[in-house]
Amino acid sequence: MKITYREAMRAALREALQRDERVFLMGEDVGRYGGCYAVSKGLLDEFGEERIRDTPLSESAFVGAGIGAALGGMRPIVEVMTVNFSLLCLDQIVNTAATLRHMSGGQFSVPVVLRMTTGAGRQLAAQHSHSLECWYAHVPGLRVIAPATLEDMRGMLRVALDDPDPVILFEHNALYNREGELNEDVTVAEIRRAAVRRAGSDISLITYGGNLVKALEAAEELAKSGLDAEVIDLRSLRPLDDETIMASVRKTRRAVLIDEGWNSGSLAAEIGMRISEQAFYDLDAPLARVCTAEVPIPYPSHLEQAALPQVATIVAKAREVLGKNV
Amino acid sequence: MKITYREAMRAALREALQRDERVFLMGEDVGRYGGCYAVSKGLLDEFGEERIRDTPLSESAFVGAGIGAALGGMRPIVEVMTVNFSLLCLDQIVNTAATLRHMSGGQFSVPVVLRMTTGAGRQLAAQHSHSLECWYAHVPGLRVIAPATLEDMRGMLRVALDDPDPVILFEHNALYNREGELNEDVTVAEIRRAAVRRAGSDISLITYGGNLVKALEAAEELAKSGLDAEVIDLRSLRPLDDETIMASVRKTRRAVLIDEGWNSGSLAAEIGMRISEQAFYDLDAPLARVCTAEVPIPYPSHLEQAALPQVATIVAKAREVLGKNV
Amino acid sequence: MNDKPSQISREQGLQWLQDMLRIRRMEETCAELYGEEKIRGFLHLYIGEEAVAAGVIPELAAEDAVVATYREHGHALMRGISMNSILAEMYGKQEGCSGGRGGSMHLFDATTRFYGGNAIVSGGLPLAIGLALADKMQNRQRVTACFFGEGAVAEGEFHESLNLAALWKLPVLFVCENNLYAMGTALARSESVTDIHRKAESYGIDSSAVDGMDVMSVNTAARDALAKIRTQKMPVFLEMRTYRFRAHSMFDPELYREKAEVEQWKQLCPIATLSARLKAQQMIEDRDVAAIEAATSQEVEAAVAFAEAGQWEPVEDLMKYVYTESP
Amino acid sequence: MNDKPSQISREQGLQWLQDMLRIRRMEETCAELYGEEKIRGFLHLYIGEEAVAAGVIPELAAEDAVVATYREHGHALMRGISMNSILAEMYGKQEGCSGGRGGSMHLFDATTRFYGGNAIVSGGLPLAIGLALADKMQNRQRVTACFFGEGAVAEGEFHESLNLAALWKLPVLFVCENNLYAMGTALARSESVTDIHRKAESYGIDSSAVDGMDVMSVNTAARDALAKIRTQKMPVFLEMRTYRFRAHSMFDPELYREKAEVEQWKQLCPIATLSARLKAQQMIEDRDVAAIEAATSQEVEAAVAFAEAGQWEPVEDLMKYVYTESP
Ligand SMILES: Cc1ncc(C[n+]2csc(CCOP(=O)(O)OP(=O)(O)O)c2C)c(N)n1
Ligand SMILES: Cc1ncc(C[n+]2csc(CCOP(=O)(O)OP(=O)(O)O)c2C)c(N)n1
Ligand SMILES: [Mg+2]
Ligand SMILES: [Mg+2]
Repeated sequence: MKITYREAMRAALREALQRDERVFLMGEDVGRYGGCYAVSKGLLDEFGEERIRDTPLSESAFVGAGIGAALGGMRPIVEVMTVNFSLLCLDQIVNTAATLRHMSGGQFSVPVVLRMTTGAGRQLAAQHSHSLECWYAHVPGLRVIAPATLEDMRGMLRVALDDPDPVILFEHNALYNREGELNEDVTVAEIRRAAVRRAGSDISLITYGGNLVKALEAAEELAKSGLDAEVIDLRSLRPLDDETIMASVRKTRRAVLIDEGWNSGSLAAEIGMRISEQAFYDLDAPLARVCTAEVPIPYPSHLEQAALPQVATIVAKAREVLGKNV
Repeated sequence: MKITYREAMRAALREALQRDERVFLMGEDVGRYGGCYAVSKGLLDEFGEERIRDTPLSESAFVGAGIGAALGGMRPIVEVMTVNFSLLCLDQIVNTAATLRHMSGGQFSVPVVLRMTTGAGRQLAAQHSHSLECWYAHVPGLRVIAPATLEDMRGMLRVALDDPDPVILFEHNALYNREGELNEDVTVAEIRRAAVRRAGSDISLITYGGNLVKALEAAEELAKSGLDAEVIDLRSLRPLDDETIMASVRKTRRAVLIDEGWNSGSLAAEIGMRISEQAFYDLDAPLARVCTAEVPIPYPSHLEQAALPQVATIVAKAREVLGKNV
Repeated sequence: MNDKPSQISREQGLQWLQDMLRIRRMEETCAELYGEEKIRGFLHLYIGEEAVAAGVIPELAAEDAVVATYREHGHALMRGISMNSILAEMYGKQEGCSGGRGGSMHLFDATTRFYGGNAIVSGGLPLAIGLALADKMQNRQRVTACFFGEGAVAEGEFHESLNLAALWKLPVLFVCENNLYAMGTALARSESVTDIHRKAESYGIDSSAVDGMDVMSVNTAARDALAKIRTQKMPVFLEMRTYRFRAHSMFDPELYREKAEVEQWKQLCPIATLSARLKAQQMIEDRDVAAIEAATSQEVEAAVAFAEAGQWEPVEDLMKYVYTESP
Repeated sequence: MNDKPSQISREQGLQWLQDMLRIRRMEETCAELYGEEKIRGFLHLYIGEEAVAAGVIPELAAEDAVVATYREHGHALMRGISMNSILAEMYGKQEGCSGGRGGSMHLFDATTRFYGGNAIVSGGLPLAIGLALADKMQNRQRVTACFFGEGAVAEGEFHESLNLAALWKLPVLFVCENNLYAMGTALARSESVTDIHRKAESYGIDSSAVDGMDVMSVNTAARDALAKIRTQKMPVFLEMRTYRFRAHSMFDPELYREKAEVEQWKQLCPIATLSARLKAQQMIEDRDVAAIEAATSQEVEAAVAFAEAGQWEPVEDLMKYVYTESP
């Protein structure tokens, strides 16, 4: 069946609301407006105001309320419209959701799911184009996942809701309009393992979320010149699946890490450090990364695109690492 | 002259307030209380309420007010009592302070200095023991510095105030009570270069702030078994001084990165990635890091200390990297 | 709400008509340009709310400051930023008032002290507090006017900022543009007490509600407020009751409000009502309006031409404007 | 402030005396133990404010919930958490109510629905909103009592949370412990309007100020408030006017207030005034108080012994309690 990523997430939300009365969706404009990205469109009519709950612009309070509701026996899905606005509720996420279980000596778990769109590329300029997954992936007590395929967009939410701890689900805004064949046979059973999206022997391209598409295109591009790239989709950003990453690098002996975060302190850096720690002797060449230039995202398309990871830059980096520079 | 780090920072604040009328200190309890860590004690009597400005518990508003006051021609020093509470004002720092110059096409600079204490070790438990320097070091538009020596604690503030852009100054809470000889001859002329605090030839121990002390002790420890460690104090966390880092690693061919942040996504990871990118062929052994265990900081001392970087763990890691395991 | 002022001069009347029409026509053209993909990203139109910016901003002195939101085209124009540089900015051209880096949501101008252009709801309020604090500490008589929507009232920063302004007696003019909706969320669904100016009173701030569809009422309220701020050295809060005729942004299907409600409010169009009143009072004639329309469409055309002719910043300059001195 | 209630029974009087004395004596011992470095980190004493916890918490039903701050020893004790496990927690021992992981600022207890123990000022309010929301959505009749200091009123989260509670009609009892200082910052230096319960009214929340030094007034106000919440399905806000006799924490040199002011307030000691009143009314005699003191000091001694005898969690368990299932 051909559907968009938006429809896949909507179907996941509908299923979650149908199968468990404790589940509800809360956030800015998720109801009457239909969701800032139209993801929850139609759900209000189907499930009503209580379970499709529009909130005031009070990120800290409604995210904290989601945490409290989870403690109170509900299974809240809290939508923080975009990761950009999550800067207003980080205290609740880091100091309450992530710490409560530990501070209470294991007495309280916080089964809340926080959904946020992330990423740039739509000319929304400096305040609306952040990719801060790496920040969240730094915090013990949180799980962080990012769907990159239609099947994960459809299936990850359910597994996240079954998780007894707080889960942050990052949806790249560039994915929603993409359409594809949903493979009904694929059921997402777990969210902690990375996936090999393209097997290859010459170099590992490691990425996640909205940039998987670019990595796969880059791999095809490289194939034209006989370079066989393996593409890894991390899926889980915390915890990271070292096993799958190292297995790939041990095979290809080379890696390029792709991540839409700013270069310094990017998630790519963490992947690279882990490879240096765990697979150093298997490497035949320096590690390389393709991240976002260290500039607040500019509005004009030509500058924004110049700042972001591109298929061409991934290909060039891969060729460089492979010593295949023209 | 023997003074404490606390006195060094107080002297720096006093000097700044004396030499420039536009400078003022603003934050929670900086005035009547004398500062949460007694750093600003006495300044209220000397400079008055207007310039030693106690604020309500409104982190977002008074940090934003500092940014606005900087735009208005002042040179505000805003004290966010601890980095833990900065989670409540990240939006102002990331979406306004760091972006304003860029969004305005270079029309407005934001010469604000934000001081925050950071770090664990005082049994303050999970919500009061964060080290989030790596988060700030990720953001273009910000400068991030961390004094580790008495001279830097005394001298960095002035250079930060002369900087036309926002500067985040991280003070590790474990330093305040330390006493030492202030070398009056050392004048801090710039804040962007790392410093070699101990020259050595066998391995580079790279750290900053509160953990420099531990790294230096570890170096002495290693010296006892004839291992000659070089100790690098980053000083500036953004931008990072690649030149000094690479020069050291090219010489020693081995490195251990020490950082009080949680292991995953730590600043240590960024340093490691840069070394893998820029000095891969100079390395004789895998990189290693000593960071904080991935757990919210527990209250009991034995567990807290077990979670934090220690001299013994640095020594062990260094020996491991040097292939000197007993 | 304070009662309507009685009389104005023909000059004043024509000025307001012209101001509001310039905003209206400029934005109507922006909507078209968005359709042609000349303007990208988010575009938030002020159409229907022109009386607020036109009634308040001309009352500010040159040395005063303005802080606004992503819905700030009208404010920028009223503050004296040229239509040319505003349109060029929306195109993302170098000649734009933010050098093209900001776009529609981030109009800035140092010469008129226009501090943006903030796309974080309520994000501008603390900035206004700081600008006013700097003026107070430097004993300058300047005022900072801070515009924001009623949706911002739910944010913690609104609360923190109002308290600081009142506590520190800062010269801030808070202008809440209450257009009844925050994206698709009606005021009654976001505030337990919808009478917004009452909230300002709970901080001890002089506050009132104003008919934001009537430029004369807006202007009178603004003038009184500014006088109070300058003399009493205290902030003042004005709740402007207005309405957005267009969608929240160009992506908005407007599922959340009735067409009828929109039509009703359109009857209160600030431009139509003012020109009708001026005509009824025999102050102006059709040809006066026609003259303004003509001049305005010329200005808009010229601005579009200017933006079209503008240059793209060279991609080599990508890393500019991050730091004042390169690191 | 609502007027003092007239009569109470001897049993009730003795109960309150005992409750407040248990808090007082336990914390006096905590202060000593801090001096001996048995208790580490931050320690915030409730001494002087006992009437609030003692007057409010016993009125809660077993299924209700409590959210408190880092100054929560008294609340935990009143909620029924054993003095043994509270002291063990302050020692950081496994037998503590949070398994030793939290310490003084993070007392938790699932069985009595005591949700901490939050060291972020105002951080507990959104949590209380969520707990109450869960009850409302599941049609449970439970109430969530949320305690916080007057310093939290300046935080944006206070504003956001009160609005949500009123907007969504949630069963929350907000108890603001106004002890006039936030660390060293006097209320008048942090709020433009110091009459805190008025702020709650600006959200349409039923609100009143109570003499927080008088357990009978506190108790009456709490009982009325809880009845309103349960019947009218609306939040209620109580501003308890009280005072902290000790320093903010053990690090505080108290430069910001006059000794005389502290002494004045000590005259209003909730324990002394209650026992005096009960004696004046011939309800109790010295030996009743003596009996309570004796029992209390026994309980405290036993608790210290329990904490001393407690075990340190093995360091191998460091990574426990981060995730419900290990990642
Ligand atoms: C902190 C934050 N949350 C959410 C958004 C998304 N958003 C953009 S505009 C808007 C509505 C704001 O409404 P209002 O303040 O009334 O201003 P209006 O658009 O009506 O002029 C929202 C929710 C944002 N930009 N910032
Ligand atoms: C968000 C935040 N900012 C600052 C602090 C530091 N701090 C701890 S307690 C306190 C004072 C709080 O006063 P109040 O709310 O009145 O409670 P009280 O201590 O008087 O009971 C401050 C500033 C903190 N813990 N959290
Ligand atoms: Mg609005
Ligand atoms: Mg207090």
